[in-house]
Amino acid sequence: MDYNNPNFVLMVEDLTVSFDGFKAVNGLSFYVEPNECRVMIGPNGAGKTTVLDLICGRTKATSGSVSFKGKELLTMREDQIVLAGVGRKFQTPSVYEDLSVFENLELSFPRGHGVFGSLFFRRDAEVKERIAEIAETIFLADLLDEKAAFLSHGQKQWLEIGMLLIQDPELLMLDEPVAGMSVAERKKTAELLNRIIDHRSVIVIEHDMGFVEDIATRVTVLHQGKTLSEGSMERVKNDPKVIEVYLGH
Amino acid sequence: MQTDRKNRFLTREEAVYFAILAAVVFLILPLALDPFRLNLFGKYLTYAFVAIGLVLCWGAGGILSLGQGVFFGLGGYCMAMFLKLEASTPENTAIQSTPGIPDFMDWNQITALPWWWEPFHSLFFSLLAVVVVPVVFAFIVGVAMFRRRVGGVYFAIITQAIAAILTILIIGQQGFTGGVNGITDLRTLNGWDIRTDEAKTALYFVNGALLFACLFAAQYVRRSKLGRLLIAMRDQEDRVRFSGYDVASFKIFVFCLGAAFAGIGGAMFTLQVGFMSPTLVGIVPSIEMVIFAAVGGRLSILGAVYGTLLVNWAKTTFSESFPELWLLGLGALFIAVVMTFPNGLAGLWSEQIMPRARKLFAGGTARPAPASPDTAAGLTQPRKAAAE
Amino acid sequence: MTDSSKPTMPGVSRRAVLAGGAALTASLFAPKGLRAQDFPTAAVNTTGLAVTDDTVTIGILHSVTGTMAISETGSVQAEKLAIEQINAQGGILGRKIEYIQEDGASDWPTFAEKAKKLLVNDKVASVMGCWTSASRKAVLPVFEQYNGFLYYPTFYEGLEQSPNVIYTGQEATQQIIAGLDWVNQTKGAKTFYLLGSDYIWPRTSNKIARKHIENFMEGCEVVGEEYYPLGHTQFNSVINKIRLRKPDVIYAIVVGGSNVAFYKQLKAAGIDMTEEKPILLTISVTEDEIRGIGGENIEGAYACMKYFQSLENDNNLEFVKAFKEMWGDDMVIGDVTQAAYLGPWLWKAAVEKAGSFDVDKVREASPGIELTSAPEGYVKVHENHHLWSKTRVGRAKADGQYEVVYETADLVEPDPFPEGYQ
Amino acid sequence: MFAGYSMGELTAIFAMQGFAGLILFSVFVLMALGLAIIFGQMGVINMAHGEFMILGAYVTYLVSHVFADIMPALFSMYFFVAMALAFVAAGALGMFVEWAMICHLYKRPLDTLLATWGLSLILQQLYRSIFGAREVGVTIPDWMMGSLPLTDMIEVPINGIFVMVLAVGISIAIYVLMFRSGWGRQVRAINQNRVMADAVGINTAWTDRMTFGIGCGVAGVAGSAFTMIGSTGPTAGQQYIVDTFLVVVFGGAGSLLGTIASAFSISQAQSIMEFFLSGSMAKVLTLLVVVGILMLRPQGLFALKLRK
Repeated sequence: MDYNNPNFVLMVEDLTVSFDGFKAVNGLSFYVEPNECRVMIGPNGAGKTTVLDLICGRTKATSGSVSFKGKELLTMREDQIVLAGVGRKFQTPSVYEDLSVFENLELSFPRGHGVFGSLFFRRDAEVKERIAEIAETIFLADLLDEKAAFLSHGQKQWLEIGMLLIQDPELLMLDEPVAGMSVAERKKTAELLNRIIDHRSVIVIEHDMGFVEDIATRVTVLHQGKTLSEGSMERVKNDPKVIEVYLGH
Repeated sequence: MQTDRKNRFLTREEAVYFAILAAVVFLILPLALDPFRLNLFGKYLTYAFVAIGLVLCWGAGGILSLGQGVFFGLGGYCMAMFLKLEASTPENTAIQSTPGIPDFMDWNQITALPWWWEPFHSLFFSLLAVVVVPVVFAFIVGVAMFRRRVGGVYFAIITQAIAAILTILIIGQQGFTGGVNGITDLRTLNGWDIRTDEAKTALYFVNGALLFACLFAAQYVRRSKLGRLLIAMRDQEDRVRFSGYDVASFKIFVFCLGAAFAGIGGAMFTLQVGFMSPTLVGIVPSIEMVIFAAVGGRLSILGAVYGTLLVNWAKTTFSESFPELWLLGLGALFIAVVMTFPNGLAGLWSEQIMPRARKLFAGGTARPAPASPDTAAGLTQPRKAAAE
Repeated sequence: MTDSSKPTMPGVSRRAVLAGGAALTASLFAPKGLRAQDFPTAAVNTTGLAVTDDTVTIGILHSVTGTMAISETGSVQAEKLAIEQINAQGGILGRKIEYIQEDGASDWPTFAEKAKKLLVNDKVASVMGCWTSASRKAVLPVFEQYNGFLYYPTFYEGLEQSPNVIYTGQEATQQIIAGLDWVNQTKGAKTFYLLGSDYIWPRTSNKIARKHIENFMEGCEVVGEEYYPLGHTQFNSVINKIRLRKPDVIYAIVVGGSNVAFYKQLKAAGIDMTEEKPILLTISVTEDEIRGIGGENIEGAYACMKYFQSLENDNNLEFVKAFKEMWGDDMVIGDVTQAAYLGPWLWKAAVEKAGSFDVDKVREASPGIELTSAPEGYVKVHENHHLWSKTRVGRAKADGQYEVVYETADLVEPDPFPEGYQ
Repeated sequence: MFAGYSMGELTAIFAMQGFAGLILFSVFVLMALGLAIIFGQMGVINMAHGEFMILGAYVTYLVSHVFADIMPALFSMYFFVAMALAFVAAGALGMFVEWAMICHLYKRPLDTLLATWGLSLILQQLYRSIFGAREVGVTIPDWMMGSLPLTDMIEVPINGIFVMVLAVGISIAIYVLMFRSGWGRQVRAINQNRVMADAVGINTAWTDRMTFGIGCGVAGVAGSAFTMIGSTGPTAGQQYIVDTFLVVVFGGAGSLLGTIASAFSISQAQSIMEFFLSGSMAKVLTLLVVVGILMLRPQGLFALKLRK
């Protein structure tokens, strides 16, 4: 990898966070290129989710730097980070259960994000068309008026992915997108993810190795808050350090 | 597929409900009640302003403020200051050592009007202040709290403490505020005697009109994307944040809006009752106002109005007949509402009464109404059957 | 006119008749046996008040619930006693008094609301009511607007004189000046520490006290003045400040629950009031309050007011007996309770003098009304609607009663707008 | 302000003022401990906390009468019996309330606030109906009133010492109960993960009931002790609510140590300001500072930084 490449979408450097002395992420650095699909793997407690939390501002870093297209994210609020073009999907599906699928998508539509913008937001043709288009993509076109509370687990995951898509982020972060899905749903999701990771950079946390091999451009293995190994799937799989962590004890 | 997804200001059902309330406020009550009782209901309706604000903040936004009395009081005091200055002409106050200042200042050896009272000689300024002062105060509190992500229980307790602080302050600074007595003996508004029955009736209608203005404003907010965001925030605050919204600014907005409503209510209270006192600022009235909203239904703005009317009417009636039992009744009512009907009267209506009524009228063919917590004033859009 | 207008009182309990029989008989303008038919309703009631051929309705407006219920209960009891006694004697102008009681619920808007209800809906001929200044201020505009007539029982700060109110308690100067002079002259006290709950009555009273001490008492000075929020319960800091200043007199106007905390902590801090180092002089603790404080905690303190339950005159002995018969042996009677008791009697005297229930006529008749039968002794209504009354100093005993140690020689003139004290 | 006083006098005054601060601290600790257990460990906001305290005070009042009537010889010792009974009475009422009301509301913390407010209204009216609207005077045994002269000038109120000893004793008892007993482990386990605690066989319903009962019982003991320094009336409990909540929140919910530290800082601030300012202003300033700090540091003084 060319570390001097000025075109990195995301540059994470020396990122550290400590919870009462416990360093969940410890001096981590990695770089994401445009259109790259980066998969993070690692044993439980390796700090994978924490890394995503740090990037999107949910957890405040103790030190280090996260630069997205030249902007320092660590000093920005969550919503500013999102508006800058970073989308995040959580591990457990989080959609607005009291609202309909249509409204869920509408709230993510990238317009009228200020107080008065949303107060005077109009649901015009553009909005409706875009929502219809996304709904088609996420297999929910027929359920637009259904309350999100009535969706199945898999459908909620798709809805959340749809909410991300409508934002059209440049960097998409997905935390275990196929966890808890049935085999059929998993297949459909993989198909969906393959479609949406085109034309943008993606960071995925995933355990399902088959799935990882399918989508990953590059893999980062985290262990105890640090990078254990990084590179193509092939290389990582054969890295003795990785083998030791996963199998050695 | 194309369902009707119009985002109308009022659905047909809601329009009917608004019309019913309008009929109650503008026709039934004025025709059925003598001026004295009408004035009482006018007073109750001033609390409804606060209850509407609470529905927005608490029901929709999940922000429970136990200090709404502060804003009610600020609005009321702004109005009272104007009226007091008008009542304190040098002729009226000739027996004072310093004529021309409010009587309570004179009793406290204050010999000149404090500078911050001066602008309240102007009616325009005072009317502006009725809204602006509570809003500014709410803004400061809101920025301090919501930017720091203080929420839920903590917010409730801190607002309660603020109510306590303000009460002690008003009582302690009696030379400037009238102390525990409040600002009393208010007489005229720009020369118009507000104490006559005719004036009180007129004020009742003004009050009603303002209430509807606030109701419509609240309805607009709920219908807007901002309204849906509030619900979204109440349930999934983090998700909203990661959809690119600055959650704090929305909370601040709705808190300020609630404060503005409360301020208007307070000013109308002063006009209709003829005085303002710190007992309306403190913890107890603030919590009572939450009771009104809870009984009416914390999700329904119209329910809040009915709840306010009902609880106050019951309070007056009960305390006339069985003063000892009143507190027991109020306490029991409150527990019952929280335990069994968390959505209050409005919930009872839309969950219990309406579905049954529909069934009755439509025979067995009617589709059971969705268990939406509120159709009475549509927190969520009434769901249409999904096409196909 | 009907039979029931005769002075035999149907519906009055035996107890009440007994009480009435034992009660005061003589009021100058209350000859016995006035008969209703001598006073046709149309003549005695020209303004549409709630007066029938055999009844007249008045209002009682106090807090039965809320924080003030503690204080106002005694007033309600005294007023009901007076009403029963008057009825047992044949009522007013041959008419039995009926009352409508409303609860102000310790809430000033409620007071205003209920006052309006009593005047507008119930058309009561007069109202016995209110306790705190705030409640009186809240109802005052209502009484003035609808021309009602209020008998207000509490000692208060003065600075008020409404044509629609008779103040049966003392205004501040009556209560304060005599006591200060007494403690200065008989105890040689020179330095004073003023202390109060934070609201208008203690503040205004202390202001008058300070002016009197500084301007009218030679060589005397105020060494501290301090206010605590209503309901405050921690007084150790102020007790330390008092130790630091070493005043001759602690002048305390603490009210409500704070009272209890204040005296208990004072005693616990080793300030023994029986030793008079310093002297404690209060104008806010009646026998009622001592019940909450506990006599042993306030023993030795001096209170300055116009009435103590222990007054030994025939009027008072009868009054105390009747009160206990009606409300129970464990009742105590404080200054305000007695003042509340005067209300119905003063009104009766004024109505009978005027020969009418009309508020305007009663008002006109009121100044100059005398009661020789008052438990506190002789009182007289001043032009300014307050009462001429004697001021007394009592010393608290462990049993919760006061021992009267001083009494002004003459009636003290009420002066609600005192010159030189503003 | 201090001109004309000897060094000795000033020292004495400051010593006593320091002691006054400690008494206030103990009062705050007693008020807040029960609430800290209920709010901190269970997340329930008990607005009727003050009324539970007053229940303890009324129990003390009743016990004092029973002793005075039946066994006057033992009167000087009745206070200990009264405190024990106050604990039992308030605890039993607390458990009943938990069973009837609170346990249905665990998922709605703000609603417990509203429901317990309703409860407080009911309790106030019951007290008023049973004991009358007036304050009752609780006779305190003579040995507990009065003061202990330490030097010529320094006198220490005995009831203050009693309150301090009680505060320390109850704090230790609660510490042992919460952090050194199996039961305390269960309570903390439930606080951290209710579902999991249930799954590993902790009887969560019963533990909740006990926790609530103990919290209320401690409030009852506090109320009993406060008969020495405050008033006992139907509405006296309301005076305590704001202060109590602020102490607990300021300390950081869930942390007993935090509650104690916050009681200490608030009481010292208030007591020092009371000495130099008027009482009302001292109160306003203390509350303002506390609210201000809470706005800057909403999690309170002591709260764990957790990995979300």
